[in-house]
Amino acid sequence: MNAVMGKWLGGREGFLGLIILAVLIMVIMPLAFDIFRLNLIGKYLTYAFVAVGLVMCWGYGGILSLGQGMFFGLGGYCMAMFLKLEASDPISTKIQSTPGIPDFMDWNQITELPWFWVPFHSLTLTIIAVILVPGVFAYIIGAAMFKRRVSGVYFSIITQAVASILTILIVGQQGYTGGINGMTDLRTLLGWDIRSDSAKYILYYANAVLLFGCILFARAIIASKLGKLMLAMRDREDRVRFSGYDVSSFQIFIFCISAMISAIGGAMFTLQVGFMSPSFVGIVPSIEMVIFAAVGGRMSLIGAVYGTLLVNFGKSYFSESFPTLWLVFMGALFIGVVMGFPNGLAGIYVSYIKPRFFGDKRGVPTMPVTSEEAVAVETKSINSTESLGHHNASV
Amino acid sequence: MQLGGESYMSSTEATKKRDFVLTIEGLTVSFDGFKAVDDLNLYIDKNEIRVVIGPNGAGKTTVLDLICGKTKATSGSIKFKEKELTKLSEYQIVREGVGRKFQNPSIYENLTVFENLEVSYPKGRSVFGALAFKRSAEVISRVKDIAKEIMLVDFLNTEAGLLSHGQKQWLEIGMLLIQDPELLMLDEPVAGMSARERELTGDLLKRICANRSVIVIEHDMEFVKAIAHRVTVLHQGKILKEGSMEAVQKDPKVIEVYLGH
Amino acid sequence: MGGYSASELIDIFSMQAFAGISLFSVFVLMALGLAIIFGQMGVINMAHGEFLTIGAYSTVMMSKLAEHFPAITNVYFIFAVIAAFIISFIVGYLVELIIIRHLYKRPLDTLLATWGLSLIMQQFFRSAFGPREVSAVLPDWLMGSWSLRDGLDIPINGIFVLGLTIVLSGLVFIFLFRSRWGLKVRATTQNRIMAGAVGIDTAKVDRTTFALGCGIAGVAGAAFTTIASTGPTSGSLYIVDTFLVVVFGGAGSLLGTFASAFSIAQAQSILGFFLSGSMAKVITLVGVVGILMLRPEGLFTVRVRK
Amino acid sequence: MLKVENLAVSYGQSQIIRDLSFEAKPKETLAIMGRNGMGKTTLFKALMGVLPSKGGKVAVADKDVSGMPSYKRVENGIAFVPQGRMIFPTLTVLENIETGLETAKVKQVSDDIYALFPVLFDMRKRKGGNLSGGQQQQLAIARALASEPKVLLLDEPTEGIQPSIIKDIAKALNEIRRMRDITIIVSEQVLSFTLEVADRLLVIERGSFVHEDLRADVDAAKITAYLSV
Repeated sequence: MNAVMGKWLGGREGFLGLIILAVLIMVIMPLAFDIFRLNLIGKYLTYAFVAVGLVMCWGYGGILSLGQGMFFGLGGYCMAMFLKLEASDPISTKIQSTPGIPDFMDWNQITELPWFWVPFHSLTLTIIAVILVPGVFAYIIGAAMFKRRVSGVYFSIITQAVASILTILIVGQQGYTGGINGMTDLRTLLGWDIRSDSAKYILYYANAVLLFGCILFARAIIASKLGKLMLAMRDREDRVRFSGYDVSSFQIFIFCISAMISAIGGAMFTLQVGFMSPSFVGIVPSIEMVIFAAVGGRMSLIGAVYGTLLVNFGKSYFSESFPTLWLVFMGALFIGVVMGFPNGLAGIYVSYIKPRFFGDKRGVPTMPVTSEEAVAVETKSINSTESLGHHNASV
Repeated sequence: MQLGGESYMSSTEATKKRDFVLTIEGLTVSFDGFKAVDDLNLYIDKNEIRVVIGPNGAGKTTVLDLICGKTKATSGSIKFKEKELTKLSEYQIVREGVGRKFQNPSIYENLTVFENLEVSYPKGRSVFGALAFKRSAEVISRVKDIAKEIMLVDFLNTEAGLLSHGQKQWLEIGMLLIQDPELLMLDEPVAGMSARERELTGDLLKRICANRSVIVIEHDMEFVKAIAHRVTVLHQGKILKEGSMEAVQKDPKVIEVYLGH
Repeated sequence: MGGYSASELIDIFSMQAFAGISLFSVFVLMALGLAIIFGQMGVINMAHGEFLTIGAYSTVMMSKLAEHFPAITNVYFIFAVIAAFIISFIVGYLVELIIIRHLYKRPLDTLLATWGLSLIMQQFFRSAFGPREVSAVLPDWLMGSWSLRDGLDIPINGIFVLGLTIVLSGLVFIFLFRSRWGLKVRATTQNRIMAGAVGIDTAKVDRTTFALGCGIAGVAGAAFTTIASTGPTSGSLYIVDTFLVVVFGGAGSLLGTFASAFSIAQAQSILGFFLSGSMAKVITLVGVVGILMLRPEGLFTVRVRK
Repeated sequence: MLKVENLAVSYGQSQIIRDLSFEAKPKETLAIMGRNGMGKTTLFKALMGVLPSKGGKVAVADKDVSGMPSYKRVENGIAFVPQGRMIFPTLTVLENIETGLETAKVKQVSDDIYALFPVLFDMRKRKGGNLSGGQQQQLAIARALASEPKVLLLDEPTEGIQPSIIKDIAKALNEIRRMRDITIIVSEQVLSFTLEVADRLLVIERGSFVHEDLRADVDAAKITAYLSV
């Protein structure tokens, strides 16, 4: 393995991890499950895109966005608009008062296709929009927030508010968005029936390949100087700033990347599940996706995929067998992971499994919660009325 | 002007003629009405090592914060070679050639010594520049040179968090050196160091101060004597005295501030 | 706004303003607790809405109880408010003890953990009280409205809730600024370590403060029953708005909390008459987020040096 | 009254206080002298329980307080006037003093505090943050005295304060000794001030004591050398 490859794949260990995950997703799961279940797993894997994005911006960037559902949804809606237009050709919709526009527009007395729908006649433009619309949206939010050094919980709360605004807007503007039901009845992609079993298999594999593509892309970023800068910023934002870097531009970048990765997941969701609705956009799904990343380990890209699968298997198991316990299980998972295993599955692997089998402790970077840090924090606060940043920890 | 009796400049005209690296005039910053720095004038020559001393709370660290943009001035001007720094943001000031070492070693504990230095290498500072940045032979040799300079060449692959306190201070100095700043500001570089480490740091500073201007805040007077060209004594946000080490030590006002006689 | 005469517009504004006052009251009571907790400990309590729900269900329970004792039907509501406070206070106290105190200094993690807590609490409500919404039977004196003149009716429950809010805010003010306990709370907020070093048990102060904030949310729940029916997720519907109220007002500023609760509630209510409810909300929220981008420190916070 | 045995304090890997032992007798005023960065503040913070110590024992009136949180130590009779005063800026002067009453038996500010610092009585309704440096220092001492301590720790009480007020503070400290049975430990860099208040001087250098003098036979030249510019 040459140096560049090694970097992208995350060294021997990262390469092994990828291979194991690939075998699991590409070989074992398709063999073990029927197409109905596999389609379900494919749906879960679309959430894994969001979790991977969160590892980038939350784990590495220290930016906890509670509105990633927005980007998942925007990607999904862009794809759904294309499929919806294809499903609404004048012949299939000839019973409508205005044939050739989506059914929900007709029900809402809209007689002409709105201007922002027009580009979605083209698949090329749609694919560009899937990436670009959420990317630009993330850029606007990020630029407005990070340039003014809004971070931490304030950023989280504001992303949450924006997600809730977007949901209300989608639900409220039925005529343009399909409202609360979303865009349903999506059937074909350029004439190809996406509901057939063979299409489901193909989409499942396409989804898996894209997911691995995103993981490799994310790894390339993490392995680059930019990745090291992200870690450095999380440790010592000021030092990075005083080394001549414009910290906000890096935060904006990583936030946009995570938004675009999430959007790809959303588009693949629409293709595999055949609809898109506001229930994937708002605060609740956004926070659920954070728990996927937290369970997997907020610093581990592969962990994010395992975390997503595990939580969703748990969800479907619990909601089938003990429907009333599902929320309790989910809630307990939040509390337990945060309090007991802040580094998630990856943390468990690094501290328990790996030393036993490989006798090696270095690997996945973890979140620093050291006592030393706590001391530093305390010293800072007792000196907080002293002159700026002037404290005595270095006596 | 508050340059003290023995100042080598006595009029504004004289100061304007000289070619200073850093010209601070009328600098004031107040927090909730309290003036931490009060109408300060300070001039730093090319290749000068200036040590700033003064009791705690005199405003020394705040002055450095103001120069490097961490704190915004209430009024006054800071000129670095004709460029007004008060209007620039932190990273722009750094790119102009001003480096700042913090009081506590401010390094990236999770990265190795090599990575710490590499991340500070002044190439690839934009987002896409950082993405495209390659660990070229030039980078490697520069990192190694700096590591040699700061006595950490044997620790290149050590995680920085595992270094001793003194080594961390050196590493941070190295992270500045790799950017080759024209003005270097060091806030208590020998605090918390052993006697041996102090000695080595003194030699290090003498080496690295060649061809650049340096402002050092320090309490260790032996150390100050060893390195200072000129000394500025700050007290309650103002300059109490400025001049050579001997002159400062003999000054009755300085003695009063320090010893209370 | 064409099509309305000037006097009609005045009436519409007045009525919508009074309708907005109920929302304002719920916002203030919710935000008061949240602001104290956030300002005091930097804890983001995502389960704060569930404490409102606790208060609301306790009020409904009290109302059911009162049905069996016709003699107290007219006054039970007062007791319901007190019960709502006490029950929420106790639950809050336990939550601090079991979860929150382990997570100080990790604000993003308190956010996630309390979100988990809110899910558990919602499920508990669903199991205990059923998924359907229930209402308290309000005493007669709370019903009806007060007709100022033709075309301008002021609902009495709105006035009552406003009165309750004013009284409670007054009590909170006295507690914080006139009592020894409040002194400890303020000292701890300003400098936790120094507060410990003058002899204040800051852990105990934190616990009580957290519980107090939850108790006030409980009272918000009691007030809530006068304007809407209660379901397992009633409280969670308000949590994001309340956070915006707190952040918009400037964390730690009670005056700011009032001003921002008032402006957000009134904007929503008055816009709601001319636009659809959802568009009113969108415009209000966009306005708030927009202003926050310009003034991230909120409306009323004094600039603190970093 | 205060007994410290083998105290050790570290920040991360760097040890700031090494194996430090000393004892302050009842009613004694002890000065700990040293330049900035020699460990004075760290020592006081460790005594107060604000910083965790890595080892050693601290006892007040024979009661072991090591491992206790700060507020328990206050209950057991230590009070602290920190470097930089650390008064609560938005609390009034009266409220600032009252925060110290938490562990006191009488929940009223005692008259001798106002007798000591009349200016605080005059300004009791003003916000602490609006006081001058010297007044804040008096306030911080008053706040510490309110808890009726057996041992009073003062960390650089003269730092950043005008010489005229320094004289007042020295007078106040001597007055406090006269009024109350109290052990005072003060850290200082100003020798003249120390000589006005302290019975005994210890010099700290890099976390250990290197020199000790009784006031009667202080070797001023030597101590000045330790402190000197």
